[in-house]
Amino acid sequence: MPISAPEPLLEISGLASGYGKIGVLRGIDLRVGVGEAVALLGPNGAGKTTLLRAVSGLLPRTGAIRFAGKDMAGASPRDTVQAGLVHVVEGHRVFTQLSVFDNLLLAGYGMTRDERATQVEEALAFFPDIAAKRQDRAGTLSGGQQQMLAVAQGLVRRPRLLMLDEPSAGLSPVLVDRVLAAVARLREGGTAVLLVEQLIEKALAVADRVYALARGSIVLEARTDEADLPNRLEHAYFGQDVNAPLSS
Amino acid sequence: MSITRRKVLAGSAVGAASLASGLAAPAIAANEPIKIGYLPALTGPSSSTGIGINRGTVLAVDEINAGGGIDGRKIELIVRDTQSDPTKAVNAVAELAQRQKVAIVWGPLNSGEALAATPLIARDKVPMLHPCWVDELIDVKKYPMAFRIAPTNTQVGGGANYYVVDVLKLKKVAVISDTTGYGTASVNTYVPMLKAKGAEVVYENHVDAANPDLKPELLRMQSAGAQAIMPWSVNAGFLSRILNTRGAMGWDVPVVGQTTLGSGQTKALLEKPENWNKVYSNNFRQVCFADGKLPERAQEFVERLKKAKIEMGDTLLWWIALGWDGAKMMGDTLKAAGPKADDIVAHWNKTKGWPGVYGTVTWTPEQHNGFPDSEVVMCEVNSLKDGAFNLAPGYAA
Amino acid sequence: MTDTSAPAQPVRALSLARIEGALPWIALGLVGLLLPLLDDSYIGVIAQRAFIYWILSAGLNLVVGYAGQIAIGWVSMLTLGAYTTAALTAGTATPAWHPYLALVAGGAVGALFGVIVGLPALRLRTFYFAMTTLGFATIVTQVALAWKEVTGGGVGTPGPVFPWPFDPGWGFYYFCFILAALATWMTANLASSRFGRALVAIRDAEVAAEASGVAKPRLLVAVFLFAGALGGVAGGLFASLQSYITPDAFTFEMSVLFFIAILIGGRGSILGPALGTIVLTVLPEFAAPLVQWSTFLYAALLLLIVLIIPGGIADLLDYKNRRPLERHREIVPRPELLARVLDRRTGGEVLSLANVELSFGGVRAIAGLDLEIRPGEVHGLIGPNGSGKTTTLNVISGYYAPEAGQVRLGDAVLPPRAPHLRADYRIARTFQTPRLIGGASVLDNVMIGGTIDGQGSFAESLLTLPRHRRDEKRLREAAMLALAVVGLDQLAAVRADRLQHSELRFMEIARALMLRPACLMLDEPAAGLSADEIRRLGALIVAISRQGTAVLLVEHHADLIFDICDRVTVLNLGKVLAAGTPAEIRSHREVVSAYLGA
Amino acid sequence: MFASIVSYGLAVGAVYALIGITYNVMFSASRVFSFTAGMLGMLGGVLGALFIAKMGLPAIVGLVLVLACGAVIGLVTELLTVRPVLKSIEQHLYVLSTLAFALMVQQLTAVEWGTEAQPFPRLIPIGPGWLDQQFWLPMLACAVTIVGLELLYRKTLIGRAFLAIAEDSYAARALGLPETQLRMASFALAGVIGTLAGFTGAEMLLAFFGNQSILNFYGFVPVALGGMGSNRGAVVGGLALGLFQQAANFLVGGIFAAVAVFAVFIIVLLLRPEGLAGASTARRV
Repeated sequence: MPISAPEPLLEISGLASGYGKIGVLRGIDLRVGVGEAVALLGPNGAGKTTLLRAVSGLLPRTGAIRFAGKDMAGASPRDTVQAGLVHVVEGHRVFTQLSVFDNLLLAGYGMTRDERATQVEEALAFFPDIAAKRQDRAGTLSGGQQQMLAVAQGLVRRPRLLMLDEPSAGLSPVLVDRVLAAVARLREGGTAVLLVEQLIEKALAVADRVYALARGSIVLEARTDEADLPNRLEHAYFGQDVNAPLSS
Repeated sequence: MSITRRKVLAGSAVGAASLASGLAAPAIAANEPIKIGYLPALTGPSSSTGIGINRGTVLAVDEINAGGGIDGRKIELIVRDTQSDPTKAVNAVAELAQRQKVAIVWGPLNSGEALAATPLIARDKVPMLHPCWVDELIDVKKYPMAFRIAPTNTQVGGGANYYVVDVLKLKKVAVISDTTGYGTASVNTYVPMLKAKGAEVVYENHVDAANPDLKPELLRMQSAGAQAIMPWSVNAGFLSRILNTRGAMGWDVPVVGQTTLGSGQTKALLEKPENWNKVYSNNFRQVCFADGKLPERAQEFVERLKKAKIEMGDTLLWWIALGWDGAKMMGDTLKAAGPKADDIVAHWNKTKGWPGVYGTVTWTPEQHNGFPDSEVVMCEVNSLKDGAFNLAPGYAA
Repeated sequence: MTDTSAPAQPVRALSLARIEGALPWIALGLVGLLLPLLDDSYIGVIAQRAFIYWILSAGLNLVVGYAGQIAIGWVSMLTLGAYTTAALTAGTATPAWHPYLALVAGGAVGALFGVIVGLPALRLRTFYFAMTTLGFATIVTQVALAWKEVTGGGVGTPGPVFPWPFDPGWGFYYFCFILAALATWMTANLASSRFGRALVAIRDAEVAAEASGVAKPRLLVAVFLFAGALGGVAGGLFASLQSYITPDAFTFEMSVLFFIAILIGGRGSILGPALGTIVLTVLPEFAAPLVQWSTFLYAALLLLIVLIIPGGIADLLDYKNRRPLERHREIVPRPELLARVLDRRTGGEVLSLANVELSFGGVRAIAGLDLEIRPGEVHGLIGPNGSGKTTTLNVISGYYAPEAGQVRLGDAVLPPRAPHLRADYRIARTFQTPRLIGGASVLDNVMIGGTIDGQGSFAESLLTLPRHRRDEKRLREAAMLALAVVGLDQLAAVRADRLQHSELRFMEIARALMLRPACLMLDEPAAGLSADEIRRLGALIVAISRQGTAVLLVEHHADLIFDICDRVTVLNLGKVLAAGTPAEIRSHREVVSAYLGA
Repeated sequence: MFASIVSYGLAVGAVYALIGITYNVMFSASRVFSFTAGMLGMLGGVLGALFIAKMGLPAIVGLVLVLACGAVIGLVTELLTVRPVLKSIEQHLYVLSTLAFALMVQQLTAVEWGTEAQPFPRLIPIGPGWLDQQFWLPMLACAVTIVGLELLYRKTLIGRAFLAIAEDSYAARALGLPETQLRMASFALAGVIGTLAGFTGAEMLLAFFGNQSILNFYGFVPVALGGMGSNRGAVVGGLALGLFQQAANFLVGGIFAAVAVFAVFIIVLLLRPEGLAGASTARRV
């Protein structure tokens, strides 16, 4: 770790998780500092989504998770959300039957009425596109708008750390830039971001640091300004370092 | 209740103990209780009849035993609750007849179980006494040991038909039943009888008792010109709906039919008390008020019940009387003829004018239906008092 | 490891287990046979009732316990059989029939209506199906009430009296006993046949069953037919036992009783439900004071079973599967045995996709895909999420019909939307999440894969005719061999849900090998495996392909892909981005950037 | 005659519709079809008669107590029969656990309350005819429930949370919605609606333990026809079923009415398993 690393916000060590009998993650160590943007990269099936789910409590897991100094080992998704660790799940899964506004109100479930009202407006201010459609049913939005709505839902709680799972998936390049620009602005505002992305270059442009995940383990950790990063990533992806010759 | 399985076990334990102590066998037999198999439906659907009859039966057995039993031997009722379930009745018959070796079977009290139980009891050659009305249950060739202590459906329906056609002088009749065995069988039997009497059956149907709305049926009766409704059902909800619908329609037509028309359950389900006016149900002359008085035997019986603190308000007098008669008949028979099956049947075949509270019983070798036609009458249901009714208008006292 | 003979020891253990499994039946049979010596006809009646209920439950057990169809209203079969037998014997509808013939007719009517009631199961969700069976039971009772001329309406009708040799009393007792034994024997035969395994597969792993060539409609119809026939026969006997039947004898409570007996006994067992039926028939006789609470107690028992021991009595009796397994197990595949599993007559054909297109709701999942998977080669299919890999697999497997283009094996065009026909083309596959029958042994799971190679019919299996026995022997040997190939032969008798995840992956491959596949599709077989296991898996896959099988490998482990594939196709946005040898792909800049998301 | 068909048909139909909504409310929160829907309807009548007729409580107190009991029974249903089997929902164990629980309650009622149908007190002494409470009370309850649910879903946050859970429980959980509490609330709400149906329909159907199986089936028919989870479908389906049943009662009479309803039910389901208004679901590979 670089010495200049900011004060840690999320600290994970020895995390393991999976689906039923299928172990997906093993011995994950990962940290995100206060106000830091971290990209989590890796090929398909490496376990990135699983990692986010395990952190937010959507999946059972073992190992240590501390967030803002609190132990989150047995935390439910509700606990993590209330602690300020918000997970925007993959596939812009908004509630299509409800209006845009209602979708955002739900994100503030459990807050006081006034708090909710102000923070929903705040979140909408981030995305003028959808602010104009606040009374429309979320099902009528385009995919990109739905993704923005999903990110906006994540913002309603003014999280200290926002975990975004492939916000660019299925979006046109223009929309991808819009969504990622919002991520950049968030970071400027002091919100830490843990970003799972397929579009490596775009992710690297937003992030301070990067982790690469392959076959359920962290195989690389680096600052985004380090030299030779693309090459090291490629190795991490295609796994030539764990190559063993076969005799057939 | 005086009959539990524990007592049965205790009885056999005593038997075993005395056997072990080497007492002479005849002495044991002389002290052993005489077993009577008893098949009421005490729980489950349509158990109110069983509960009423049970009060009389238990009282009579207790009195017989308190009075020294049958030549020193107690009567022991082996009771098996059939829950109105024929499969339970079939199992129970096998147990009573084969394992308990009962001297007589009293019951089943409901036709549904009796239909299944009767051939089996006959096969096991055990004398059987029952109060079910279905005609087919008595057949001296198929079931030579089965005797009925109550009227048949034909008698019951005949009584109602007589009242409608000959007393009320009405010619256009609507006949309705629920879809149970009892209901459908009744309609099937009574309609031809009505026709034979010269009445015109302008409506005839079976209706699911769960059907909440009977207005279509009554409207049809009305438009067919019915002058009397004859419902055949033991379902109080069904009957009360007929009466309530009749009341709501403001249709002033007499309702003449089954005894349940006058039951407390039916009364409880009436929307207003007036709906019970002009309703005449089957009843039995021996247990009806005539000019405000019960016949002598019944009056005496009521005193007896009061002394024994038997509840009458929530059941019907004739049920308790019937239960009493059944047990009394068996007690008298055992006293006179002993516990051997053939002796019992021979005794019953000679019974003539046996004076029951509920009815006067006469059996012959050719006729095992013992209830006299003349004692099947109709009563005014809204005259219910202490479980008994006034005779319907038109009968000579 | 040069020994190429399949280990025989587990087979011997299995046949020992079969003898052991027969012991409770022998005991029950002896009790049934000797019961008349007590000369207590009360016990006789209760036993007859238990036999009769079991005849119905034995069939229903196949429907509920094996196929997993929640048929709550099966009492309707008893009603139909009882009324048919009674009415024909009494001659209310036709000239009077001989009672034995009428009983056969009762069975036939039961079979017919079993199919009619069962058919909705092919289309309806569980709860809906449960409701339709209930509805049908009500209709039957209503019709029995209404059709007075034949059924006697509410008054009912006398039951048949069977003449010598099975006349009332102990004769009839032995009649019920023999038929119950027969029903047990036939259902046990069926349960241990490929049809029985397929039923359980439909219940627990429907997709895998389809991929193995199980035709669900035909199988379920056969089972409903058989279960209905048993229900009808039980009904005829019931009518005779009752001596007189009325519609009120066939209550919903009775239906629930059959159903609960099976579940208390345990799904997928025969002994368990048989014991359950006996217990539920006999229990009320010992608990007379509790009679009015009996339904309450049954229901409470059911709730307890569901919540605490979903496996039922059978699970409690299954002590063998509670013995601990060895902890550190290693999977050592033996590819050298492959030649004995895969016969070469079936190989040698190319699986090809030509210009296949498919879109979902306006999104093009596959946009003009060409693919050629050659025998003897391992063909890797990679690409980012949403690039269409799984969709491609599902098109080949027949779950989706392509909107344009064709899938061929050799010259034959594969029928779209017919996953259960793929097995006929010797196309086998494994699944991302292993699809297994947890409650069945590993061997049984693997034998599912050979379903289409059975020659014998449903009826032959019921009666264990020679063809059935040959089928079973061949399937068992082939499965043991396939298990030896993947290195799991020592675990053949173990319940599959006790295996580790990695072992399940190899078990799926063994199941796929049972088809002697011309084409084998592996969907992320390395997911969740250790590096060591991945290496062995790689060697096994290569060995399979060298036997002449075309292997399609969808995998995220890039190193495995590049190590063992002869050819790699990279998909992106539903199109082929690149195709070639691993070396070519590895250096293909577009691939790298697509992967890296540049 | 026509008036009789319409008034009774709509009244009975309203009860069926409410039971259908009871199924739906439970289903939306948990993807579970529960056999307890008819049980709640049966209890509404029995408990109402117990509190008001037997114990002599004022009608309004009786109603509140009945609904409170319904809510508690709803909670017990969730805790005892749904939550433990939710993890393995694809095994459909809920069919068995809810059936078992419903049977236990029914049998308890049969033993403690009796197997005879008992009268339900008349609460508002107007009538007879159209103004009779047995006609308009169920319809009123149905209307109140529909309007109430609509207000709940449209105007309150918790109502929207119900909708969210129903649409995508995974996303709702990720958003920090308290799924378990919402599910319990749904079951309590279903308990209230189910007992309300039974309470208002009891003067017509009587306080009778046997109503459970009748309501279970006839309450499910509108759900099957209207599409699961659709309350509007349940109301339309329920009223249509009530009218159809009454018309059949009148036109063909007796037994065949029941057979006709079952036949229509099975035929519609076979032709359109997803219901007349529902959409088909995706496949599972």
